[in-house]
Amino acid sequence: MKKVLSILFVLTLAILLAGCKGDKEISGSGMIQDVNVRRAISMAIDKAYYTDTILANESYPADYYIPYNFYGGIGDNGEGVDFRVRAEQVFGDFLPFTKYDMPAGSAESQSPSGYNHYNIEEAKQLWEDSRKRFGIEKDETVVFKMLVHNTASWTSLYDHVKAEIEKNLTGTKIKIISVTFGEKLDKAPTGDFDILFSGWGPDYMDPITYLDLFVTGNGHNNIHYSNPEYDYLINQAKIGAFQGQERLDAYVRAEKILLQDDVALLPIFQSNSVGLRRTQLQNFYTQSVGPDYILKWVSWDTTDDAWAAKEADLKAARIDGDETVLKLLETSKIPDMASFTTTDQVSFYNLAQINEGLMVAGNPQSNEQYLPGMAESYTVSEDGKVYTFTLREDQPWVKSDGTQYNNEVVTAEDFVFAWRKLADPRVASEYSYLLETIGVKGWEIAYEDVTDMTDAEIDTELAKLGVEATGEFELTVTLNTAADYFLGMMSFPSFYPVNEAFYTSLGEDYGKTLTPENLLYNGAYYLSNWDNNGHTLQKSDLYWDKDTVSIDKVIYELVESAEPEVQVQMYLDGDIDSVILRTGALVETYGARSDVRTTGSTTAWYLEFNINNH
Amino acid sequence: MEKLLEVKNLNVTFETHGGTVQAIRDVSFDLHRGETLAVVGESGSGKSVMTKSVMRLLADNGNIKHGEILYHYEDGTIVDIAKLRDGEMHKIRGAEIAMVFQDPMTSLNPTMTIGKQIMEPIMKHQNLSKKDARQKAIELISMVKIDRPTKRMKQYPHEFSGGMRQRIVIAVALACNPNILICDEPTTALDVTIQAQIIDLIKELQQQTKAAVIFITHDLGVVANIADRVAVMYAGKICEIGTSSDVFYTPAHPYTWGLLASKPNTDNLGEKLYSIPGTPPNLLDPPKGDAFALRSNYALELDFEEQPPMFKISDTHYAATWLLHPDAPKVEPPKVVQRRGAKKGVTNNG
Amino acid sequence: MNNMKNDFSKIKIDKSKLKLVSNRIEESEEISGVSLGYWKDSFRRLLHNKIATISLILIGFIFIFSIFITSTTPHSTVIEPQIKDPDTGQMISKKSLTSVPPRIKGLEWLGWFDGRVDKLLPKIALENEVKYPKDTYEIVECEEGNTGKEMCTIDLDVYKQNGIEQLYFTFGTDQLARDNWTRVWAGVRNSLAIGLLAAVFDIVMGVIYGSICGFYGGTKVDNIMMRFIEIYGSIPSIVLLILLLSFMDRGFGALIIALGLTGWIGVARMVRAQYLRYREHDFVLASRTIGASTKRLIFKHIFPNIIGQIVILATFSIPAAIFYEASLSFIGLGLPTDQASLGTLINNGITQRSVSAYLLWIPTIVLSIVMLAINLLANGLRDALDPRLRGR
Amino acid sequence: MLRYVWNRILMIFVTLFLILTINFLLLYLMPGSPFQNPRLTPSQRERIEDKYGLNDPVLVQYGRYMYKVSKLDFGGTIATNTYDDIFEEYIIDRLPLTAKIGGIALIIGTVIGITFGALAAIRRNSWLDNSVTVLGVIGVSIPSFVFAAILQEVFAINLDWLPLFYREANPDIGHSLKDQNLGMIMPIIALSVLPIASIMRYMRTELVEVFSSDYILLAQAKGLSKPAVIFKHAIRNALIPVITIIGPMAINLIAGSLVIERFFNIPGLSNSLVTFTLAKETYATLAINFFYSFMYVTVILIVDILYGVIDPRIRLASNSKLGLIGKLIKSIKRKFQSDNAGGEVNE
Repeated sequence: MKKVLSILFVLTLAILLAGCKGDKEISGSGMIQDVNVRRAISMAIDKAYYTDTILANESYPADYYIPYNFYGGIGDNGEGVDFRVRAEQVFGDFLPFTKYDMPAGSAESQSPSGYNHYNIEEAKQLWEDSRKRFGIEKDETVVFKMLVHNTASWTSLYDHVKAEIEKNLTGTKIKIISVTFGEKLDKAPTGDFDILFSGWGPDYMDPITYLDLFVTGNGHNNIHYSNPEYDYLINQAKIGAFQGQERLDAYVRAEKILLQDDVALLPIFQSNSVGLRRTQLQNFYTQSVGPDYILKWVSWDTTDDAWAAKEADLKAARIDGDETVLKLLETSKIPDMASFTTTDQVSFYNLAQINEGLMVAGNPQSNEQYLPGMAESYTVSEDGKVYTFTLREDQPWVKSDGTQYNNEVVTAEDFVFAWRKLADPRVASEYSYLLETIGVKGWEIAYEDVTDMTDAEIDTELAKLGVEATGEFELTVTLNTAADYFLGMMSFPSFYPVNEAFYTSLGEDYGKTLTPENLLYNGAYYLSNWDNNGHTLQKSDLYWDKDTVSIDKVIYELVESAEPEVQVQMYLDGDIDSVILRTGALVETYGARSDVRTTGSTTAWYLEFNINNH
Repeated sequence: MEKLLEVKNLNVTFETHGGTVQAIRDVSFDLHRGETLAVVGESGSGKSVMTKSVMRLLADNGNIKHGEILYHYEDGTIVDIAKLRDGEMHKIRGAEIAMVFQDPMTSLNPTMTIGKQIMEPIMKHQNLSKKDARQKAIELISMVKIDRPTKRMKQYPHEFSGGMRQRIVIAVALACNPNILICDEPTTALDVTIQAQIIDLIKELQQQTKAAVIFITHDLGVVANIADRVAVMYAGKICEIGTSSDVFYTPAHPYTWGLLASKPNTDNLGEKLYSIPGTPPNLLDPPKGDAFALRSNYALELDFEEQPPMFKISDTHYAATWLLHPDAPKVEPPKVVQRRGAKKGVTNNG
Repeated sequence: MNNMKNDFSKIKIDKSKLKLVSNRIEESEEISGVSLGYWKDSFRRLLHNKIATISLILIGFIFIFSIFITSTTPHSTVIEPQIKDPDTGQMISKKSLTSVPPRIKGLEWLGWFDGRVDKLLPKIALENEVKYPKDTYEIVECEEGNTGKEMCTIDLDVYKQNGIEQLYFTFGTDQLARDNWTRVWAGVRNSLAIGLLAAVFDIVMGVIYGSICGFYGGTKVDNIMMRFIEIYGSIPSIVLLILLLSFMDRGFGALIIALGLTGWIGVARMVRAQYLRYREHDFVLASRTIGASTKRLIFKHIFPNIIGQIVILATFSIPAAIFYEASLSFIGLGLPTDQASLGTLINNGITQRSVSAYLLWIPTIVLSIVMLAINLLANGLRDALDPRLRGR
Repeated sequence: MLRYVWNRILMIFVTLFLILTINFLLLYLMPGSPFQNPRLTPSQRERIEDKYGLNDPVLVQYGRYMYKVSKLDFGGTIATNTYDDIFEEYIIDRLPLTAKIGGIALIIGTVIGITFGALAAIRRNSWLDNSVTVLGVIGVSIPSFVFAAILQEVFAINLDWLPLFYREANPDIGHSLKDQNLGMIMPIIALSVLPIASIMRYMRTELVEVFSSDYILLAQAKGLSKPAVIFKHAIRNALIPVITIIGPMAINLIAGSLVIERFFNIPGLSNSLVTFTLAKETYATLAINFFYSFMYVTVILIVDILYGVIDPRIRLASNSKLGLIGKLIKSIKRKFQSDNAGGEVNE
């Protein structure tokens, strides 16, 4: 028996040894402080391989932080200017930019614009020099800790980054610390990492939504990046010191400081997606900011030519008599539908269909970012700090059966009530920071410690918020600073109106999910059915712009954790009308079909270097 | 006396990982109505295998290689149990031949009431209604001297003591008045006081039912008490068979001598007890000659080469040892055995 | 029998041999007393079980082979192979090595390891001769697809398409251009190591806990300890796992401890039951009467009797741990993907199954073989170590 | 008997209380916050956590929670506005389906497992026995998600006989009741593989052991036919140990298999358990945990009682683990025995 045990023991030991053989390992947290080390790492990663071969979904390999197709500031002719185009004009030493017509995988797709371009030779040189400078012995391996979240779809990226760095920079090891998304958020502020994987999608149409993160002391600045010049540029832009072109150029400079001078970030790619979508769907385009689609503008091409031979039966299913139906897939549940507390993309998306703010996102076919929604018209004061909105007088509040609620229509008071809820420290809305972002007068109340205040005192404070009903249908908003993106933000769900009487009748249950009765609707659609299998949006006949709305019924089927292949199969079976091809394998299989659509996005994915590592 | 069972040249083997074990080698004997045949021998000598072959209850890997087991029905028909089909065998088991097992703690089904277990063979073999079978079972319980039989019917084995369980097993065995009762070491697992009670019970019931009893034991004391005839088994063979007095007072086989000498009794009081040296042979590869020769103090050279045949000593007494050959050297059995024989007043006729 | 007569004339024997000889007891002891030790006997019986023997050899082979393979190809489990083109001396681009199907020299005729895949493409895609050069595929069939386009199934030689005809990847490569062969073996090694170590952890914890419970069986100590087990056992193991993983860096060590922490209860229960059984046995009472210490009683008297049971349980808990790890990988809580395990490989294979089916089937088959072998060995061990079956 | 059950039920309450306490502490110790929005700055998060009392001392939180539980309010989700009372709105809602799928899988597993296990034991070493052994080993050797993948590939994608995954009947989306029932087939098959394999193996082993016992020999010696021996004597005795594994298996199946739930989109509990735990939704996790533990202890009680029904030896047996209760039962048992002891002969 002893023999058997000892054999087992030796074998186990053997495996362990085989598993973790290797050189002396030293922590890389000191080295990561060095800008050249960071630059070496930045140049060592073949981003195009990831976007073109692994994802194969026409995402752009990025050497930049602020994405393409993101319009910021005002150009010379008064219109929005693509940030990257301007960046090229300012720092003209970039490669020529060809954007959409560049074929995936071609030489041109190798990061046309940006800093620290993929260059193995230079990376190796920088790394060897740094090793010498730090006095690293030949047999020593430098270990960098990379903190990531364990979402299945990202593991390829982590493995790729790890492989690239370890291959190109000899004597390095990337230790992947894979935690859940929630844990990552907790772990990141502790600074126990060398490299952190992050992504950021814009909240509003201004580059500041990206750049603000790395201002000294920002809550999201996990790497404790601090550069006085950078801070100066951003803070000045925030208070409106720069206007128009000047402001855009300030941002371009700030990005260059962040990426080129300090190498605080290692951009990986700007994500796009390739999907299958019925060719007959029209105006089904994603927006760069805010909810993915605005269903209000979507329609079926009902002409017979549009339905190819084999999809004729689909037409019968989608256009049944007078009713047109759209079927879509939802992969995660809606967590909360109270517009002033919710935080989640799915919730925002659905709120954008069933409720409407002062502004509404424009038809993607046109060039308009936003159009008047609940506000019929507005005026701006000369200094750009006071907005006066004139509301529509005929938009009823709709119940989940499609009828009007208590004969009530949307009034200015509904907006005031909602905004005060957003700012109310007792509600503690996670999205109250948006009030600061747009710079509403008196936003500070949202962050105040109110434990010692009475309810009445808080209410008095809230009344000082810069939003006022100056008439039944007139809303006045007073801002601290003038911001270009203010109007665009008015289409964001956090600023949607809420009917006070209805809210009071429900209390905490307002916006509770799975119960369409706990919401009032003023948008193009209302929720007619909502359970664990999904939900149905029904066209609202009481909507002011109902003639624009083309699709009568939108059915969302909820399939949590559906495998990418299963999702595609659902599309092929005719269960849904649009699907995203989530793996390179799927893109390769289905990418050449005629119903393939590429959708851009302005989400940037990057690695952060822990500069202020102790 | 009416012959009930005739076993002729029975050979039983077991297939094991190690090879074929020859558990029973060329065994022959017969059994008459009303008599008690005791089979004695060390553990592993094949006693139990022999009786299980008679019941055809061998384990899956055991089979009757050749030989006959002839059962004589009361109407005179004779069947060969060794070749009987399963269906016919079911009719013999329990009804004609019944069996009592060694360990009463395990031989009753723990999840079935006592009554049901007794009624089972009655209903199977005697076509009685449930009510009559119940009545019969109650009678049987009182017959094996357990009181309050009606109440006992509803109880489970675990509520009974070992002795009581063995009584129940006997009641089950006797339920259909079998002609042959095989008792496979029925008292080994019991206390001494209860042993006596059980043996008395078997004796008493045998007199009542006139059944023939095959009584397997390694306890010679029990044998003297109960047996009409005794068969001594060693290494899968019967080495000596005869009436009780034949075997006890004029044993002829050296193994029987050893057995008798190693048993304490009034004859060898105060002496150092004899013990047979060595261990029984491995039946995977049984020795060529007399299996006992290796351990015997009286071994002849021939014993290692030739199997001794069954020598007839008297009409009732047979033994398989070359010592009985007229040309063999005369040997003296151990003193204890001699003294025993002298007590009886008969000398060993060697 | 009655008709037997002592007809001595018929018995033909060498009468000279009818003489007394001294007994040969030593010989009798020798012949009949081929007594084997428990382990020897068990081992002998195990070897008699053909299936178990084959399994044992197979596991041993896989084990040694996996260690050998992974230790001779350094880092290949993490980094894709860097291969120089023998003709040009240039590095072959990573892209040419991505998702290459299996190909084995000499086995191409089998149809499985020939480096070719069937692909369904729209006919127009074939017009792109840069991606699909004419000589790299054969058209199997073309038909009208459901979008009204003509779709063709082609039999594509990926090695030729990628210009790496001189190379052979036994199990192909994955979507990150990593060699599947080394990854599968690394997966086998890691999975086996996880299974073994988790089993060791189970056994150590379980035996210690179970022994204490069993030895103090029926007393307050036992009572409290069993209560604890009951409560501990009723907490879903997945919650314990998540909790534990949230305190530790995800990886090999954490996983083993996590698996071990949830698996020892069965062992502890069994050990306790066995102790209670043996505690009352005469030999334990006997050694108690001669004043054996508690420690001695546990380790010298009782423990050897239950070790067979423990070995069986341990053998069964190895596949259980491998199985569990695989399931955890499926829900994203297993090993990080850069450390391959059979679970992570299969999980990756599931996402790639439409294009690279081999990435799913190869690790699945390997896992099934390993699990089958261990289970069959465990079955064999159970039979071999069963004292009731001794000598059969 | 009644008293025994009553005592056991009391004990269950004590156990459940301890389980809840330990679980609460464990989850409290787990790092992280239910508020996981990346856009939250630490100070904002602290403010929200304060609102929900998550930064109170552990004892205060524990007391508050226990007070709520004592009123049978298990709390709801914190970060999402979906469930006020997770037990009422979630568990009760989801249980019937998982119980149905798990129950059918268990029944299939038990019936097939016992039948084939018994057949294998009866026809030992036949081709049937060998194939049962091999299938049994294969059944426990291949992970369930591989089975699920194979089933989906073959029956849903290639043959198109069955729906890809489970969908509730919903005329609004266009799924009929037939779709719903067809959708249950694959998960049931995938779920029942493990019970079939393990029950089959277990049944075979137990029956083989029973066959070698003396009372089977006695039953044969009574002249009972083979079927009578098997059905009247062997099966019942072999079933006793089989029940011990069916009990925990039933919990696992009814609780649902995580992997199968994910694969076939079954709105079950175990998937949510993982989701809630990872999201640090403490109350929701605790409620499901509590529910599992409740099932666990109840099923064990049922198994014990069932045990008594099948095995008369344990009908009133004491449980040494139970201490005080054990003593009580022992005394009851003694009383019971002395009632019958009157006529016992001096044995």
